[in-house]
Amino acid sequence: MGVRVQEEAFDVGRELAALTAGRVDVGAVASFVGLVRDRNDGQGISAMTLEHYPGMTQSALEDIVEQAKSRWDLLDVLVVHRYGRLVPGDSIVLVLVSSAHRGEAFSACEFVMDFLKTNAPFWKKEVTPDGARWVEARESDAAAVQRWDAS
Amino acid sequence: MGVRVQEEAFDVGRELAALTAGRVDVGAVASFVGLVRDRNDGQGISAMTLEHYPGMTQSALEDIVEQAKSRWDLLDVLVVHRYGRLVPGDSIVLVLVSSAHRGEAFSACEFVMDFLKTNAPFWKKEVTPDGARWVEARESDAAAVQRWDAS
Amino acid sequence: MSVRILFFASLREKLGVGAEDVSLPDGVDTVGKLREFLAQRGGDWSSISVDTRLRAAVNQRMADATMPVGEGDEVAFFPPVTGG
Amino acid sequence: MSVRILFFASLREKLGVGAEDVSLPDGVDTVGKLREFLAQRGGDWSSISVDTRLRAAVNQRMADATMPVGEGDEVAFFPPVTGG
Repeated sequence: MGVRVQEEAFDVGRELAALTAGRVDVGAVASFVGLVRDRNDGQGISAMTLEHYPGMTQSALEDIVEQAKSRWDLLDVLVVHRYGRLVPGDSIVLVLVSSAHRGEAFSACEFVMDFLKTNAPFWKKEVTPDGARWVEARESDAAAVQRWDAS
Repeated sequence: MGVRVQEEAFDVGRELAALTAGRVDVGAVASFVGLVRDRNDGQGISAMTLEHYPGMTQSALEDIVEQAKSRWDLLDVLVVHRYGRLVPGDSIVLVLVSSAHRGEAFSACEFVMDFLKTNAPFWKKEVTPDGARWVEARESDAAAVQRWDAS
Repeated sequence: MSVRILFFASLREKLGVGAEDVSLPDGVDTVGKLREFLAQRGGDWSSISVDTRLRAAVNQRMADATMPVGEGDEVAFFPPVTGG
Repeated sequence: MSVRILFFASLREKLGVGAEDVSLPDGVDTVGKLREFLAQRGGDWSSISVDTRLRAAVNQRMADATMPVGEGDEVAFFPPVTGG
């Protein structure tokens, strides 16, 4: 289990290999990679800066992982989130969840992303042709978190 | 978009890099890797053989991918499924789905796995201390497919 | 009418045959009728008409009992799939 | 009572300050009261008490208006998060 907040890029293949190395009890690994797109809300994006709240980001992500582990029978979880300057095509975030069976891995991976989107203190500032702008939080992200209350 | 049925191992990092290489419109990649466990239904597993129906496997997987692409707004989908002899810790199947947004990528990735489990002609034969046995289909896999009817 | 019939996995092992070319009498023109035709061989073959879990494919597409079977078709029988 | 206050993202830019150590008068002992106290500075600070979208954390944990604030605490204010 691990949470890392870092400026450097991550290597999904290497992280996945590390998660399963030497293990024979893993039946399923669900993963998610979020990337910088060249468009958002109808405008071209040439770069973005990801600001975060050092100290709190780590504990906020660890808290989300703990919640996931208490809801599902998971073997391991890794969250890597970058900060700093990124350009379109760059990876932002990686979530890896291993479990004996696929249902738990899928659910937990999506759960971690949904809560990360609303509870982890990161803020995106995009560079557009009209200048830099802070990304607005989406209603859909708040809704995505709320549906986990019901399940 | 691609479907591959092969005996060789696959490299998740390389496949993921190929899926997103040179693209700046991908916001989300959801993925799934299924692996051989050393236990199943209460028995130790030392190896397994995956039999398939050559010709049909390819088209069955392509059909599942097409269904996923008609249901969600996806950028790319890759399915790689192995056959032949595998041991615990080996990867069996890889599903990669790229999309602009995470919700579609997660749903489509799980949809492909659920339908693959019931519609793609692969059969597992496990080697246990009591001898070889064919894996029985699970009721839970049939149920997993049916829930997509409602959504 | 001549068709190619394939058997997979536990069914292949039970019957001891993976593929055969068969000439079908008139009237054996659906998956369901082909299952009954094969079951008439008796012994381990009997289960083909009664095993409700058995699946079929015609020309590499999943098929139910009503699916027509024609000259040159490839018809496969197999247990529920367990890949992934 | 002395606390450390942090501001992030668009709020940090609007206020022109990322962090400050502040001595609080008696009675300013919750996140809600701290928001009102800071808003009294006027100008761009006024929004801190009225912006319902503004989030707060006390000692690096998400906190609502009723959360107590004590000596030496680290209190952060920021807009809704947009990572991931």
